[in-house]
Amino acid sequence: MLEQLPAVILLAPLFGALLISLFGLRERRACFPVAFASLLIALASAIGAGTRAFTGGAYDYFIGGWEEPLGIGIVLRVDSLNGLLLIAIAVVAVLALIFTIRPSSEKDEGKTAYFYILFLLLCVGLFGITITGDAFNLFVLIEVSALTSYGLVAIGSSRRCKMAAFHYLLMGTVGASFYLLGVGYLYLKTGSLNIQDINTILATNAVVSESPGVTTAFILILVGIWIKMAFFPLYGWLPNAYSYCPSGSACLLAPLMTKVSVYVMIRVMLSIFGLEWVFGHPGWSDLVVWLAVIAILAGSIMALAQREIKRMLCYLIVAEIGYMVGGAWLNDPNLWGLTGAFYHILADAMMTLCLFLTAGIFFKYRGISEIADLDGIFKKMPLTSIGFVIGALAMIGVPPTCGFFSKFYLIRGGIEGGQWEYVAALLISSLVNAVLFFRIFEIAYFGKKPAEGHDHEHNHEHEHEHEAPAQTVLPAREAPLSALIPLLAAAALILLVGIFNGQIVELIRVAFEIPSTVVSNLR
Amino acid sequence: MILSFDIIILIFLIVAAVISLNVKDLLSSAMIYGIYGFLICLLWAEMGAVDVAFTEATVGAGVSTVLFIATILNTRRKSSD
Amino acid sequence: MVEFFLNTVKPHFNFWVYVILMMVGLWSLIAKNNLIKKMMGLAIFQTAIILFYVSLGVKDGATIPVLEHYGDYAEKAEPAGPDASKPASKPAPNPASMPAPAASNPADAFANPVPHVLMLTAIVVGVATLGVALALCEMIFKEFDTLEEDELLRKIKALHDDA
Amino acid sequence: MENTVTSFLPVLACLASLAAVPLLLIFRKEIFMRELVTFGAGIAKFALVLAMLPLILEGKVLEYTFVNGFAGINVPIAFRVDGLSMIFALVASSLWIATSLYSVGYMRGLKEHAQTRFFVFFAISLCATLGVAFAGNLLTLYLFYEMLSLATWPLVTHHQDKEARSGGRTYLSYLLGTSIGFALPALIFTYVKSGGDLSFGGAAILAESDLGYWPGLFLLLGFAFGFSKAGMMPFHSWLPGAMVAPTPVSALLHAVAVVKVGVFCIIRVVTGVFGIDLLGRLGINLVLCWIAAFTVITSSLIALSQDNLKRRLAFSTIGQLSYIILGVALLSEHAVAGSMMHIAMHAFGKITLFFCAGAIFVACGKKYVSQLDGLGRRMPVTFAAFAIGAISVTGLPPTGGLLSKFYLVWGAAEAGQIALLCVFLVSSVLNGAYFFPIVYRAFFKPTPEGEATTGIREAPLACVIPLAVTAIGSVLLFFFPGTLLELTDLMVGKK
Amino acid sequence: MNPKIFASIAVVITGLVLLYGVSDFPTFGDPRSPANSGVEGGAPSTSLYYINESYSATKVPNLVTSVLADYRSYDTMFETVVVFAAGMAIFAILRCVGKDDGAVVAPQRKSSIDGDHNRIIVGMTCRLAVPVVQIFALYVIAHGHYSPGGGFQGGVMLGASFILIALAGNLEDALSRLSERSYMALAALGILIYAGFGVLPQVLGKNFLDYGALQKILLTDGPEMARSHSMLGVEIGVALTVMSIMFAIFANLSSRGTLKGGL
Repeated sequence: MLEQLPAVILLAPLFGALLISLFGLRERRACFPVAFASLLIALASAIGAGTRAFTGGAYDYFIGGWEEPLGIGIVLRVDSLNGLLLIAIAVVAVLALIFTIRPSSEKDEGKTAYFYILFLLLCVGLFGITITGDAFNLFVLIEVSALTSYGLVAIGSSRRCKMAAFHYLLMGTVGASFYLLGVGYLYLKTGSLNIQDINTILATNAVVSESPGVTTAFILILVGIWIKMAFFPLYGWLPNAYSYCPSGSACLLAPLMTKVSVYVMIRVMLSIFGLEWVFGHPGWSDLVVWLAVIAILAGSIMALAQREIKRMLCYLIVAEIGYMVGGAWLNDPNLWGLTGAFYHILADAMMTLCLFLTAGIFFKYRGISEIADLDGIFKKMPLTSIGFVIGALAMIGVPPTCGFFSKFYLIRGGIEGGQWEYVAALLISSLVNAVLFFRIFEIAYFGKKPAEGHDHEHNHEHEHEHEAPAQTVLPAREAPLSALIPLLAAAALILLVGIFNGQIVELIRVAFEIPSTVVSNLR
Repeated sequence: MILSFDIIILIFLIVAAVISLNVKDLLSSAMIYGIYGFLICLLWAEMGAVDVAFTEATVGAGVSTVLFIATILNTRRKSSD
Repeated sequence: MVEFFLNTVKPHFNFWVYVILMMVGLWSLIAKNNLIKKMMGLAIFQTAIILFYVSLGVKDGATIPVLEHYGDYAEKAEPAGPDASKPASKPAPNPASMPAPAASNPADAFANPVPHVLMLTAIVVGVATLGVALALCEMIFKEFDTLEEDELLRKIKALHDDA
Repeated sequence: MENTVTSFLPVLACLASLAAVPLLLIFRKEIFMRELVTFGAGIAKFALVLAMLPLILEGKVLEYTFVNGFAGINVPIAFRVDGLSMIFALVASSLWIATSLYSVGYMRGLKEHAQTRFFVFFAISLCATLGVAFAGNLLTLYLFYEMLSLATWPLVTHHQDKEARSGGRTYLSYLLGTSIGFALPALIFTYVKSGGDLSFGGAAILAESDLGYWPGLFLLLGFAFGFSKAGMMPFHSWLPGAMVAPTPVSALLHAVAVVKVGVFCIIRVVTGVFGIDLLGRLGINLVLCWIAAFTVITSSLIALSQDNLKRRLAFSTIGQLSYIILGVALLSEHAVAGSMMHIAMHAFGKITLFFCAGAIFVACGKKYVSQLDGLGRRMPVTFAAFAIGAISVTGLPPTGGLLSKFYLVWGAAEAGQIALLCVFLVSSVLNGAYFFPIVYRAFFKPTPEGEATTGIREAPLACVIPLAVTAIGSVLLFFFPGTLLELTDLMVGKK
Repeated sequence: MNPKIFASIAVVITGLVLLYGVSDFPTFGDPRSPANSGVEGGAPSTSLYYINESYSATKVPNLVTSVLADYRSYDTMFETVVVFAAGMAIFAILRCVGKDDGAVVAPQRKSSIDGDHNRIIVGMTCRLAVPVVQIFALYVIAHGHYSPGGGFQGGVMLGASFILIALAGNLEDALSRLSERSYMALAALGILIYAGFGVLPQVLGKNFLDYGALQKILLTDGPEMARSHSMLGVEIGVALTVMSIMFAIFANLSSRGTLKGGL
């Protein structure tokens, strides 16, 4: 039964969605348990499949038993890269699902069932993208995830989310179409759709791999994925889409969609075209890294200009995408940049989840959407604030959170690749993050109108003497458990991913087939 | 596959596409889009892709045109371009 | 001009047309002001891609990929014919029955089915996207009472200023 | 390398104050219990540090390593105790006890709000301080350094008013900005340069690396400005800004813990990362020397013009810190020893001064030098202690300040830097110039008429005792510097 | 920036890139192109394998059907899921459950094809046409093995027959024949059938969608016929989902999600 796990990962949420659509419309209270159970099954099987890959190396699962010749059927391939990502997706999905137990005011009651169906189908799509080993199947699953995410964005009742969803749809469809076109070019030149097969053909047959068709295919695929992941010049749809959609959707979309697209890019560079081929073209690396630098700076600066929490986070996502794309393209012989980029996928998924959960909590239970309204929130919601602070520190990159280590690897890649502009951009953006979040901390810690100068502090807030300590715990005014559990779990995960980065990075390096030099040797 | 036939249909295709995109009346442009769909289905039948032609005839030309019309009748028929 | 057409364009005529169609779709997708026009552009864009794929699978003088008279074909192709005794759950391709590409390859009698399969999927995906987009259009019209993008942006900006 | 002993003591000493946090939260209502817990933690910490002393004096080095801490970047969380860290740890942990006593008196005297938060973050920052002191490699150092910056922010902004807000903003923007902007890249560059090794044990990290002049210079300045807690110009202005904090915070953190963490980091970098030989070979230490010298003179001059007592002390602190950096940058044996000593000497002297400033504020709410006329006759103990502290910081007998300054000057002569020697002397004169007028005013000037002379007496006992103790301490350091000298000799003799 | 200028620039750039790629394409219709027969010196492409081997493996003459529903059936399943997801997204966007805001509902037209004599001709034609269409759709589904056609085409035609009813009469006529509850159920049921054909082999210890394992259940001789039969079942599942979703999309679009009045 264990060898069936790769299929089970996808099937569990799929059946969950079908069950909900069969019974959920009538029995609304049945929706959540079904979704939760199916996602738990998916998580368990993801962990199972992942551990098998971690211990035994990459392995294939042939759909329909069509094994050879390679590429007649569709194959699911699990290696330690997407093993890690599968687990991360499942964890994030479960946490985000817990957050949606309480139907928030912004989601129409009658649409609960549809919401959960779309939620599960989106998980199906993301799992499928991560696990598949077939270039065209990747497109189909991208469409599954894309259509569901349009629905999840537009399900909100805010007036602007429909327009945002429409733009998202246009951009997303164009991106997917470019990807499809690129796959078509590849198929034209190689006559195969299987990723390994294409890779071997490109590696062995120089005539094909040198031809303009393959180059065009690569460019098309890359541009398509960049549109999907909102890389710098093509990021226009993201802020509206993520900031106007209901919090429940945002907590699933924001951490996962863009990250999975980054994973697709890494997979294309690594497994379809091969790094030698990609970095064999002089100048590409520098070009993309410069784009990434612009992306990072632009994202950070625009984030500074925002007044709403969610929009600020969205622009931060744009900057983070710059981190990952630039890191993946760093011209570093030891691939530390690529390592850092993939590690940052996991880390950023956790950070974004944590921050969007807090933003959702502030909006859902306090109706706060503007930064300025957060005054004194540290006293009002201490536990939520703890989660928020941890997420923010991870964004800034303070050790021992995972943000610090991803920055560490990325900067190391930049230094070893000799691309200093990237290093500088990374540092500047982390400084900007520090400014951003400490501005919020100030507001949240001081409150709006501070007392005037502490000269007369003899009479200064005397009544706080016994009240202030008592305010450190106020369960009455704190967010409910359904929101706190995922938040604190995400915060804990940020720390765990940071502290155990050694093991994670070793797994990543194994997937890159590079002798892992990260084992700690003490002098 | 007959090349001349092929070329003729392709040219018609471009013409139909350009017209359907430039008619100001959305309803008629939707109808021309239907024509475009049937042309392309003809093209595929001629290229030997019968299944694709069949699907295009039902889905592309049939249902999408109907969906366009349904939307247009529910919203507004005139368009600025 | 003429020989340019004959040498460069004619052998790739479909591909040229697909590029042109795609550009038409892309242009109207970006430049058109009306959302429904944008969607039409998107649909044409997708059909262009489908045209590209289908053109891949075309073989000169090939018939549709349905093995009508499999018997005759089999005698031409493989004298042994399809023997059912072969464990077909995992059909190993024995090289004898799979001749290397040669002029007299009987497989050339049939068009390449793979692009057709892929494009069936693509068409259905396209119509699904179209449906969602049109639904969004209706909701947008319900909210803002227009489908012209510039007006929409203006109204949204006004909305933002009120808030 | 030298004989090392694996011991869990440093970790315990580091975590002792952290263990107090939950207790503090539990007893947030019972004020007495809360303060008892603070004392307990402080004494336990000091005891643990003392327990390590004999081993160190035998020339051993305590080490403890969490193997898979940060295995990912080949650098574990490592603790390592040698003479230098011992000096620093002794000073910090002993002064914490005094400070907690003082802060009890101070906070009660002023009826401050949110005292639990105050004590909690105080304990956390002490933990971070010892963590820096015992850090076994550069990454651990950086980790605790950041932790300290973040943990002291709530203390600096304790009053939560406009002034505190702006002060805290400067504080964090300077500290975080420099540490992320300069120290982190310098750290990673070192990491790449040294092939993934950051540990302090044994030879210096970059000792046998092929570092050119300019890269070396940039790296050194990156560290020196990155650890801007050391308050070297032009990154000094957070320190006066942070004086909005309650006086105990200024006293312990901004005269002892935080700023000394900065110079400690720089000493670590000079000795542990570059190594004396490399710096001497490249000759980049002179750049550091001159920046430090500039800071010394300028800050002293600025201090002269300050009327706010705490601000004057703050600028004096900036100058004294650069003394230490200057001494280390001279690279001569006695200069290094002198700067290590100066950490302790200046700590005792300066904390005395801050305590006095706080005591004056508690007693009569005066903050400006010009208001102090004739106060000395009403608050004799406080101002006597103030005088001792001033003497010690200026470097006159009979206080410990003399020893360290003597060593520094000796080292300067040893290094043949006569100009820098003059810098020491001139700045000493300036120190005297901005301290003794205060003492003079307090004791010998008549009280300005029209001022309420009644009701002004000594601050509460809890304030007076600590400052007396520290004043006596700085005198004792002059007569019994034995342990200190041994520790410094350990460090210097090691090279 | 003026969208037209921007569009022109983007279009020109993209077009140049594409033509650059086109420049070294194999001649149109070349049987030796890599897509049709594999790269030179490499293994023959999968399409040759399908043409040569698929009949003996699946006993289905229509290559497209066999590839679609067996070799690449995983794709097809998710394609059905795409349709399903699109339907769900549209309901989530449009469907206003319970409360119907009167502003949206079009005025109820007095035109039903059942027992309404105002539009007798349209009604009668529709009543005659719909069964024919549906019969033909069933034929298309069932005969997909031997001739062009299959689940998608048949399903769309079935859906179109209901759309025809809705167009000729009004939406209630169609909904009285295929109500909301039933099309939701049918849509889910279709994918359940498909996935069921995939999961059964797993239960029997084979891989997902390995129809060959079903010969015990389907009582066929040899796995080939099992594959053939399972493909029929899978196509039926696809047809169910596509039919209900297509009709549902039209119903929601034409009535702005109120399922009242319609066009």
